[in-house]
Amino acid sequence: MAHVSLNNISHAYNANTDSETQVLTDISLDIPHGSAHALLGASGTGKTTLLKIISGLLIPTEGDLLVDGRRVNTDSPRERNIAQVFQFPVLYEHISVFENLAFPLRNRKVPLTEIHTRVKQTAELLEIDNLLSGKTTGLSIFDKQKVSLGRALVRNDVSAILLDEPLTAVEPSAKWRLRQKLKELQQELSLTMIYVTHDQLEAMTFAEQISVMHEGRIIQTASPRELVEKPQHEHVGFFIGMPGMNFLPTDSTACLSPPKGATKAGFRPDQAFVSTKQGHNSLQVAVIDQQALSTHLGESWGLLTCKYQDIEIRTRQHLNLNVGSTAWLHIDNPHFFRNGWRMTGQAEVTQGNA
Amino acid sequence: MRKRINNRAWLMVLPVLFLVAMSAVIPLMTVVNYSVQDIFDDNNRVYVGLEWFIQIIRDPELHAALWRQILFSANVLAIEIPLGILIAKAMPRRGSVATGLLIFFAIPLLIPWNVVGTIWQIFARPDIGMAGMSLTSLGLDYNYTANPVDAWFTLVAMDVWHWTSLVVLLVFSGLRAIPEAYYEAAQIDGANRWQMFRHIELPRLKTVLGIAVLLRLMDSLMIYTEPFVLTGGGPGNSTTFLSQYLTRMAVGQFDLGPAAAFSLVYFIMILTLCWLFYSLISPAEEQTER
Amino acid sequence: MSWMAWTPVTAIFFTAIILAVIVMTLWELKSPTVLRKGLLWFATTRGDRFFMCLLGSAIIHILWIATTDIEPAVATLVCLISAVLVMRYA
Amino acid sequence: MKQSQSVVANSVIFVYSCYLILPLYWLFSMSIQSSQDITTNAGWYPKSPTMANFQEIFTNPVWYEGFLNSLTYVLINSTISIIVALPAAYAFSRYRFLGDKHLFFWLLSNRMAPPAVFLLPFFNMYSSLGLFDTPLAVALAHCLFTVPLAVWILEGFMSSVPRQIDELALLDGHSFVHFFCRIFLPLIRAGIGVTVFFCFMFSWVELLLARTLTASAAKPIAVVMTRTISASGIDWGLLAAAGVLTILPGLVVVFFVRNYLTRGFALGRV
Repeated sequence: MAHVSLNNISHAYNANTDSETQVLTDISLDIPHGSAHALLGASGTGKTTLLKIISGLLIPTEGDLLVDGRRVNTDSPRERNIAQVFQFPVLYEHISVFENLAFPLRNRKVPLTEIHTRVKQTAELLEIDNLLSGKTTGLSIFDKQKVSLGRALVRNDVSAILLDEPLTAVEPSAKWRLRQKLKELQQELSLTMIYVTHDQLEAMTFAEQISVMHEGRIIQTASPRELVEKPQHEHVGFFIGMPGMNFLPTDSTACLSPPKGATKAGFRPDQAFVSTKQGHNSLQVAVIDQQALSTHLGESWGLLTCKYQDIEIRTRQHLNLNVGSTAWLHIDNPHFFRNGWRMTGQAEVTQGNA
Repeated sequence: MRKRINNRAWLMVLPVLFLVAMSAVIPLMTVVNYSVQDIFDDNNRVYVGLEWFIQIIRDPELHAALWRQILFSANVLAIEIPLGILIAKAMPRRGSVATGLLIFFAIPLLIPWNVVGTIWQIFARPDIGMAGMSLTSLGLDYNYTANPVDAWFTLVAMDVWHWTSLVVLLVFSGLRAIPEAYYEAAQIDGANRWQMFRHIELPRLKTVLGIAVLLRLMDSLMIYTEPFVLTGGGPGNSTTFLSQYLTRMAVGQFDLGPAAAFSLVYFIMILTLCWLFYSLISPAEEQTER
Repeated sequence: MSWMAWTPVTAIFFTAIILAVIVMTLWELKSPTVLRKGLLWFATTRGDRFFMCLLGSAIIHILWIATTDIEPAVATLVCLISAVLVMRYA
Repeated sequence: MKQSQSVVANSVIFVYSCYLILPLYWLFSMSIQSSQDITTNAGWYPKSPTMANFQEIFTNPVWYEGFLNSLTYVLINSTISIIVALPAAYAFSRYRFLGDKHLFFWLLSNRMAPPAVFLLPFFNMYSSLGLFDTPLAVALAHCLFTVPLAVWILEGFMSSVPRQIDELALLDGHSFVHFFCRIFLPLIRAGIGVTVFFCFMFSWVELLLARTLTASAAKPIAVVMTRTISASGIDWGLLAAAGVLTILPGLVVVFFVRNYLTRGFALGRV
């Protein structure tokens, strides 16, 4: 396993032509040995392109890719020793599971006896040793993905394993089992894994560090907890959390005493509550919906949706108000954002310092 | 998901059945009837048993035609299938260039077969043909109407010209159906070009290649019109294939009985070959769920 | 229909085949066939084996005529035996 | 490495293209020369181009009627093939029924039958039906191989439409006929296009049956062409001009289905 770092990587398709399209801008990332890292973002934000650059299927137009400090920009995928698991199981259907697992080893001219022991070991690790002699057709997608994962694990020299939304095609009931297995293996073997997903729950349960991507940039890299508590960018706040962060423009909420230059105030559903009492810096809102999530001692807890001017706001609280009534919204220590980026205290977070 | 069993589906197949019965079963029965009789006219025919079959099956001229036929089909398949794969692999996978090439390559397939013969007749003649004139001016003694070897070469060149495109189109569409991720996975697994072809493309092309071989095998075994126009089966009998022989017998000499017996033997041969091939390529697919 | 040039022998021949097909159909309706892997390299149904018998008989006759002068009726006998074997073991 | 590979690829395409185009170029070049020029003054390009051959074809009824006859039976054939093949293909793609696989192979085996086998019975059958020398006879005879092909291709396309669509539509209360015509057919229109292309192709290029089943009135263009041999030898220019014209309909059809062509091939299964 190895330490993967990306320094100021940018990529454009059809570079230096009229139809040049920039897909990645100034990506810097440091993934230490043995860590589980997630790339999180909606589709079309350049996650897969970034993965291809790491695996060597694409050569970035700018920047450096270092594996253990060695620049590998132009190395072929074969030379990089990186493995990948795809969205849909990619297997060689005409050969047995055993041969599928042995394929990367055979390509690297590993001696036959070693191939046998390594394949055996890997299969036991993944609990697919009973499938080895059979063909890959007819396996469930869950098993197929395990075999694809096995193709990555079978190489002991692999520097990192890339996972491109590996749970997409798996049957819903098996999703958590596979995720569990992945996490288990990652920790047990201290593998460097880079996991691409658009599902924040997957990312948060899997990774130690998460990079949130938006429009070809990484807008924040942090631990799951930090992402929730200190979103560096409006988009992170909005994207992470169920539901996401609420935003109010500062020009109509002077009562929150925003710092100079702030354009928006953001707060999570549990950073605010609505009640019938007016506080000293509360906002008047109309309650429009209540959604109960649990009941405790006869009181319902859940999500409350209210409307301030035209903006819908959700809070997580006791549901003791009537839908349609007017009430007061109390906000506890909101974050302030300027041009999208969060302001820390009075100082503004500088761009790219994520 | 399994298909539902529903024997009423037969009703939907009935029109096809009726039409094909009209154009295949009744004629085939008629051929069987002809094959056991000596027919002079409608009301004057004699039952001769298996006489025609014995005569036909032991006919040395027919044996010669059969060997020529086998040699020709083998020749043509051995050239067209690899060549078709090569060209399909060389084509750009997408874009307007690919579409343009496809239309262009499809042209020979859409030319009436006798016109194909005519084109090659015009093209290869030593006096007025481009190829013929070029070969002659290079000092080669080329004349496909007089020299059997030249005729054979011309015929194979013509068939390759005519039919390779079919293989190209089939293989190309098969290649295009392979998801990009397979190539990426193989690259990451460290496979080289040959291994990618061997382990990704070839297995996924199995079905289309099967169809290509089957179609080319059937059609080359039935070849009639093109050699009829180009060489007329000559010089001598050097390019007389089974269909030529049959047509000459049936239409030329009006030997209904022997022609019918020959037809049946011919049909059974092709049927057996195709059935063997069909059962070789289809069983794996039968049970796979999609 | 005179152009079809029927003879009693061929009429019997086709009637026999049609009857056989009908019998096969009824048998199938009564007890549906199971895909079975026998001596051949692929699994066959009862209908497949029946088809192989017919085609095989034709080929045996052709080869018989091509190679020997013995009465073709003997070939028919060989066909019947091989048909039973195919139906049973293929 | 990538660069050198594409040079090899491009040269393969280039060589093959030349191989395809040269005979066609020669045909075209011949078609705009007079017979006299061809036999006495042959060269790499036409020295005194003339449209006389084409003029002859467009003004002589034997020639242009040949064209019309061919187009007529091709159209009749395509129509019949599509109409009968649609329900059959649907049955094969959606249901299992007694003997379905054998039926399918039997249909295919008709595609394998050498047309020469059927010459005599066809001749006698259509004569006794009074259809001899009509386009309908040729169209019906060509159904022998176009119908199995149409069933085969359409079955492939239909199988790629998920079966849930049928069930949903029927649950929504559409009648089967309404569902089939209004919902299902539009879904597979690409397949229908490709099928028409193949029916057209095989019917248009066939000569043997067409020649046997026609005498004078319904004589197709391909047959007219075989009769350019007169006492003074073959009129090469005229033959070439007719050849050029027979290529055009095919080009028109392939142009219309160009985007579906590869899909049609990919879905066709044995």
